[in-house]
Amino acid sequence: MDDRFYKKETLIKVFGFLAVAMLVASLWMILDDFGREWKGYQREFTVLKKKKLDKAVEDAKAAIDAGSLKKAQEELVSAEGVIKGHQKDVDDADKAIDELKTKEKIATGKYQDAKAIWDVQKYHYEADYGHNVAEGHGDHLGKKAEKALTRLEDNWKKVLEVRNQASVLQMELIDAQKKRAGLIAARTDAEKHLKLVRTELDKQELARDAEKFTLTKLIRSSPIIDLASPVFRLQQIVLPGIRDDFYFASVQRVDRCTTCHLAIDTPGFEGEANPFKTHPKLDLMLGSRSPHPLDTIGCTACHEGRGQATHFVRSAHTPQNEDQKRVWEKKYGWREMHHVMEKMIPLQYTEGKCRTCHKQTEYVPRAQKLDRGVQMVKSAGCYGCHRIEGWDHVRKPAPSLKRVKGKLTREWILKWIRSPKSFNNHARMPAAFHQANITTDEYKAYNDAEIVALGDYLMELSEDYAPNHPLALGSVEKGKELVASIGCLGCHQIDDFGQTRGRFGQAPDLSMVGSKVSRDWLTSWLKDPRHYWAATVMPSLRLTDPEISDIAAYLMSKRNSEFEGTAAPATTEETQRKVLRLYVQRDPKFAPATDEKVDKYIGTLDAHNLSLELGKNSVMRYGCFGCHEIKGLEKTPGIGVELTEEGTKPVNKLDFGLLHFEHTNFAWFDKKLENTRIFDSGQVKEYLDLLRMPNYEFDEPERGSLITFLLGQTAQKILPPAAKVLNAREAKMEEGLRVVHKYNCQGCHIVEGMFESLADEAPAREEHEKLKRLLEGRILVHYEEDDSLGPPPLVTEGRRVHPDWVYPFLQDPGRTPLRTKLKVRMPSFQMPNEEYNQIVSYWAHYSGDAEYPYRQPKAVELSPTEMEAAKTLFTKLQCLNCHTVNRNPTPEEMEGGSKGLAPDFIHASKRLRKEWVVALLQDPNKMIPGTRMPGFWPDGQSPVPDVLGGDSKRQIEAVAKYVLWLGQGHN
Amino acid sequence: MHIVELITGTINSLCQPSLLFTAAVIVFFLVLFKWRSKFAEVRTIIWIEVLMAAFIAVSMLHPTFRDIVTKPDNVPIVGMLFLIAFFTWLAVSKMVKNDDRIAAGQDVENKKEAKELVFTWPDLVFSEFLCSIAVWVGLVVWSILLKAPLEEPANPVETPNPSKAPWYFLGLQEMLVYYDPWLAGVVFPGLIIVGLILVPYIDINPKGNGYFTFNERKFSITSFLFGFLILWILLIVYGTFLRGPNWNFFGPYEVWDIHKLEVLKNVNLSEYIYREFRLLGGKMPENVLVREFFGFVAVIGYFVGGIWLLQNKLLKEFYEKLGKARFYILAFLVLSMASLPIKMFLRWTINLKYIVAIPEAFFNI
Amino acid sequence: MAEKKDSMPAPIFPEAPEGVSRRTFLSWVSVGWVAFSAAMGASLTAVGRFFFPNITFEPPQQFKAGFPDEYAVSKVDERFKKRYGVWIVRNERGLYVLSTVCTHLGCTPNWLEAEGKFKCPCHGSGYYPTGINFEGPAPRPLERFKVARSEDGQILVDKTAKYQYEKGQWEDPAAFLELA
Amino acid sequence: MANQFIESITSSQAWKSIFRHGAPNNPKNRVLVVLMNVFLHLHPIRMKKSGVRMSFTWCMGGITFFLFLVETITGVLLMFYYRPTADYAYADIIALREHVPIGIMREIHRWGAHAMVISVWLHMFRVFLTGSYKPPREFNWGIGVILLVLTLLLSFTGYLLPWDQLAIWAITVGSNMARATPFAGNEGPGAALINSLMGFEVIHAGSDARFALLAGRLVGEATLLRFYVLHCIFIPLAAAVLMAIHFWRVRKDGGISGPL
Repeated sequence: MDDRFYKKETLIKVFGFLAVAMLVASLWMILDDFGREWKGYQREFTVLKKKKLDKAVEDAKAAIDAGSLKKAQEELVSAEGVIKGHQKDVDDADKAIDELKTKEKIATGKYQDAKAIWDVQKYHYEADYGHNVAEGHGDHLGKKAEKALTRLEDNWKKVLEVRNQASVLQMELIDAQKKRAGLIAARTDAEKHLKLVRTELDKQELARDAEKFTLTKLIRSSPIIDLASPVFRLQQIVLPGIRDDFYFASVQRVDRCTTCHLAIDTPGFEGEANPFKTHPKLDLMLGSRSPHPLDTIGCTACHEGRGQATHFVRSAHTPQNEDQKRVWEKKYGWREMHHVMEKMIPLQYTEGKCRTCHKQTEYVPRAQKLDRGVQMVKSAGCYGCHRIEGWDHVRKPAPSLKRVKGKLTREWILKWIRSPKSFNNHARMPAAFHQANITTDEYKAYNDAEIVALGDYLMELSEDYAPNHPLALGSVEKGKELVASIGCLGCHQIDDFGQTRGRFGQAPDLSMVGSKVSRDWLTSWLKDPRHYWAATVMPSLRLTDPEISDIAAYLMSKRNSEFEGTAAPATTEETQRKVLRLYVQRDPKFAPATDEKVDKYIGTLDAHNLSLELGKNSVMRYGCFGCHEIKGLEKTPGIGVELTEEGTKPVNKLDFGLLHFEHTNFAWFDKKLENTRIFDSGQVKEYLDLLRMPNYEFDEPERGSLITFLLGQTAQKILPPAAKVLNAREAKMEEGLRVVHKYNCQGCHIVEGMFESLADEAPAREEHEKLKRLLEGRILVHYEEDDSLGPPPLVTEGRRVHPDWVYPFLQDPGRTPLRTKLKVRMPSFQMPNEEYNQIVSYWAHYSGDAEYPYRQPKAVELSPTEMEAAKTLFTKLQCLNCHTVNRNPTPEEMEGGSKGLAPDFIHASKRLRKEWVVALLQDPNKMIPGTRMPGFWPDGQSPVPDVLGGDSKRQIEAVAKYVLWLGQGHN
Repeated sequence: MHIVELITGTINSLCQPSLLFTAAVIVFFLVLFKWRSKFAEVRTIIWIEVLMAAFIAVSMLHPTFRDIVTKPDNVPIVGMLFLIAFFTWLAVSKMVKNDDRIAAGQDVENKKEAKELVFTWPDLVFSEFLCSIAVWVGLVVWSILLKAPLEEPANPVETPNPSKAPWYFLGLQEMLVYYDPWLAGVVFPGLIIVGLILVPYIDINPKGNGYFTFNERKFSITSFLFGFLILWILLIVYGTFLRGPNWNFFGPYEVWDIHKLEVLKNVNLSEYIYREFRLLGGKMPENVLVREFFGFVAVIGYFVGGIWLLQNKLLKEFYEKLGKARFYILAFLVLSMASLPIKMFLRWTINLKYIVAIPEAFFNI
Repeated sequence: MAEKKDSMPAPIFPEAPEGVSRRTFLSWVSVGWVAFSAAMGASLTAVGRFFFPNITFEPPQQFKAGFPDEYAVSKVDERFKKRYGVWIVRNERGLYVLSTVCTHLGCTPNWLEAEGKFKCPCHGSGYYPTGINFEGPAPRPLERFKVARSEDGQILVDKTAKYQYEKGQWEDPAAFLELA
Repeated sequence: MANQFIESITSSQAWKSIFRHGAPNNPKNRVLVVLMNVFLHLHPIRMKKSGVRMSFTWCMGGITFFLFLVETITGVLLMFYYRPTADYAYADIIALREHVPIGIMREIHRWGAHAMVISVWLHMFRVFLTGSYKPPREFNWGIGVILLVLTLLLSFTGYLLPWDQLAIWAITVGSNMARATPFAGNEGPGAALINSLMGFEVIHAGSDARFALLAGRLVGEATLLRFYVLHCIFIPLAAAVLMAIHFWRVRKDGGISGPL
């Protein structure tokens, strides 16, 4: 007994203890696995849902009319009574049905057996002889086959016989059932009525009862057993079109967000707190009828975050701001998930992700922030220095400097480069010099030296340019009036008329232009912009010389005296030599750059050449050619970092310098865009190592738009159906829209389809209202009192005009003046032919015109009756109060009446389509929202009952034909 | 031409489950009990193997036969048939030899050897080594000559017709024709496994341990061979070679036509009773237990009656030797095994579908 | 006794040592073994649970098809034809779900509203709205799928369960959703 | 010269540390070779002559074990080229045929598997007919039956891995039967009873025996992985353990059976 090493009882006690510990650990393991965070949310949600369901039941109860409920109940009671009266008949009927059912079943069974046997016989016959018949030897099959066929036919007769027996019984059964139904019809009806009254209540009660908590539900959801039918279960959406890039493989994206965001696509939870809130834009997102249903788009396609995660923190939620962050840290124990690459995008930038799928369109419908960002990128010219895929062939955003000598003075250029904002607060050009990272006097002097050199270099490179249309200045007052009305404000802004468009509009702010250009250059430019710069998008407004004089007088009066008063930056030859020395020391051509070699080279340069050499180096360093056309550097790629996949660039590749703040890409973008040189702060750097991105001083909303844009530039691969692929029609429309945007048509016109989903066929009227809300900064602001005096809305255009008419019209609108009274003038754009076609095709495709481009105007013929009726109506309806026929209205007519507001009928035949004219006459406001044209046939009622029997349809037809007939040159 | 068609047609119809299976059972018992010593002769196996080879070789001329037999996964089954035939013969011939010796009062074969010892190295180890080389050579040659199959990529939507389980389970799949999956796919395989494990505990016959003999263990050998050769191998042959689209029967020379129809008018026992014999005027009772009452009676009756019969008549001396527990387990297993051919015959003769039919609860027997 | 003890193999349960009351000793042993078995049992159960994934990546075989009142009586509803391959047919008594796979060669028939039949474009098989074949080469009626009411009152279609007419399975209560 | 060379090797310390005895050409060394070798010592040192006789044993057990080794080696080699995912599996099988050196490994593996099924059946056939399951070998027979089942399961799980139509439909049909498992399959008797007793769907297509086997309601990618693990790790390991017991018991139960 004593040969044991350990004491027995100790061993046993330790065993007992360890076994219990093992049991506890095992149970703990199971419970730990069981208790998941998301289950808490689901439990919470059931409570919330129950409240809603209870309320729905109450509401449904309240909605029931007590009277009709009582009536229905009474009806049921009386029906029961009636049926009780002939209960015996009902019982008899039941019995009969029972018997018939049995008989019918047997008979049907017999038929099925017979049929089954016959089918087999038929198969064998066909298998044995069928191929012979098929090959055309049907006549020589022999006796055996004939016999088989006869037998088959005989059997078929027998099959039919049993089938008939079954059918007879089926018929009898149906009759018996009908008879029984008749006997209890009163009750059936009463039940139906009662049910009808209670429909909503029953539905709601059913829904409520399904949510009731029961013991079974508890059992179902308990550990281990929950493998079968748990009440709380993970939800997931598999997104076949979206793949996560895990470097070695791309993996199907899975979103489990709906495990907690339980009501995200269910209306009715809009007012709840997250995670139970309904998505705020169900019509656009997640709704089953929206263009982005939940099961194809999921959540992370737009919001990012780790969709696979089932935990608040691990799913990489990102707070919108510091406040939210603090709340989350407290409430959810939120912390940043450093190793999650796909962190959620803060809500304010979500729109950027639209771009991931909508790659083919320039603007994304309804993504206003993103679209604003796109517009900023375009206008601020980010793509000039930073390559962005898809932007490679966009024209340079700034004016050409190839003839700058003829437009600007050297002094102005130097001052402007030093600080564009000091000239005009609304200047688009960013400042490259004297920024936050130029801190020492030495570097400031270097900056000035470079500015002077740049000016010298640009002047040196510039071709000579002589203005071709010098004119004396006219009246400032008249000029101002002209500028206000003729259409300049469609693209430009001037302080006198409000500067709502900010810095990043289509064309420069002209508030200070008098201090910038010379009179002669300006008059020549107004006469024909292309004379100075062939590639400009500025159109000709076909101004007369007096108009030019007046406008020039007005514009030359817009000056910035403060700017004029400041001295231009100056430098010394010595400083320039110093700066050039820095450049040359780094020039690979001089490597290895000994002092002697560099000095020798610099020593050979005289003052002028020194400045030019330095200018050349500066242009290359600051990348001026990214935005401006500079001789010899037209094709040089921009100097910036490529931004195509900037949104998915790892944060550790962004240089945070010595600054400490949130390590996210959007925070970095924000800092960078606010002050492009900020990351130099605190660092000791050589002059040429300093950051050089020019500073736009973007304000907060502008930064927000740009960050939204940048976050949408991702490397993500999205496939259909998640990715938007334009169909042929949409692609054509996109082409047209790009031209529209290029020439800024929307600056003056309301262009249908512009901001809406491309496929959306919203009624013109609604669209008009929507577009009006987007008027900010457009020319129409200046016609607020009366839309109809401004540029016409371009709606229903595709159904309205013949392509063959539009094309020459766009080429030279001056040739066919439509509404002579309007002051605003349709410019001549002198676009390439292809672009005209694209605009016309845009309208055609927008309206779904199947015949484009083969539509030709047809000559119309009127019958004598129609002609007479049309003429009468024309007089009675006073059409010619506003319209004219093949003549310009006299000045008197223009003065007093409305003549000249409406188009001349001479254009009608070539221009308009009959169907459209008919539709216009029926309801003018529907076809041209806001038009002055009255509707003469409201609701199909004719105001002239004595013509054509008062038939409005025929009257409209006659008038429409007559209008077109007038356009064929008749009078 | 006509002659060929006549022959192929005849073989096709002779291969029908009802005919071929019945024939196989009859031949099985005849060989085992009547022609055993004839079968044990060397020339018998030579003839059998040659005839089998000749049959297959000649049949290869027929395209349908060739297509099915040369499917890569079917080739091993053909090979297996030759092996099974050979080893069955080998076993039987050794049994006959030993039985003769026992009858003559001699020792069984190798008895003396069993008392002599020999070193494992090298006799056993080396012969195992040689055997391995032979198998390896065979395997490599086989692999060179016959490529492993690879069909279209997996497509969960497109169901091939017929869809077949791996060949070694086709016996079970063939059973599905006669029994529901819970029996054919779960209970019977389970019984086979359990039954096999129990064999040494039921078979307490001390004779025949370590040598081939038939006379000393007629019952165990007969039941094992019946189960293995008829209910396992033969059904695999059916499932592999003779079942086509919709699991319809196709003769060896019959084209697998998906439109082939077989008379499907199988009737449940309850339907027989209520429909054919018009019990209760042809109306089926609503209560399934009442409706299937006769079925339950039949099943229980089969087992109770069967056990009684075995106990008192057929295997009386077994009952006495084995004792109650062993005997009842044995009887249950034997009756279960016999239920398969019995159900098959019932299907062929009276189109019986289910004895107990409660599809609502997936309980069909 | 003592002699016997020596000859016996070591027992699995160690004996009580001298001085410890048999009861305490036994209770330690029994607590130990009971807890150990329970722990093993729990762990094995957990391992068993491991084999039932909480989520699968299979295409959904079950789907909700809205509320019954969305379906007009004696109309064939085609809204799920493309996505799930079913027609939902409502008659006076209730509704059933038909497979869109032709029983002939697996093409997808068209529903011809005007003629009130399904017609297969491949080889012309025709089916009544009930799914029963009446023309063309189709060997048997269309299959029906399991249909039930979900907890919230919606129609729940389960494509994993098929019902074939010729096997008498249409009489199965799950093949037809009774709507009183 | 040559002898000297051999001598110098066999007398070296390294050689002697590995081979503790001389060539097995005398009784002493023949004992030692079996005794000292971890693999060979599953064999007895001496055995009955009748057990060596091939016409009695048919060597089917040995062949089965040899085929198991072949399957293990070729299988492990195949694992270097095969990825058990729906994306790759089929393509990897094509690769074995098209460009993998000695891609015939797949054929050897597949035909070896078929051969193993047949040889294990024949082994059982022989063992039964010679009554070798009789005492004292009852337990080992039981192990053998389980090994036979494992062999079939090994073959069955491997059948899915090529991920072609043949594979998934064979597994679909083969595993359909699990659906009908009484009380554990959703189409088996008893499931409805359990469900009605519990008041909710305990056994349904997403919780029954087949689901646990396939990791899904249908044969899918999860099944592929599950079968892969079963095929490569789980069943071979179980079989290896049982084989060790099986062989050990052959020796301990008195060697290969023979007339007493």
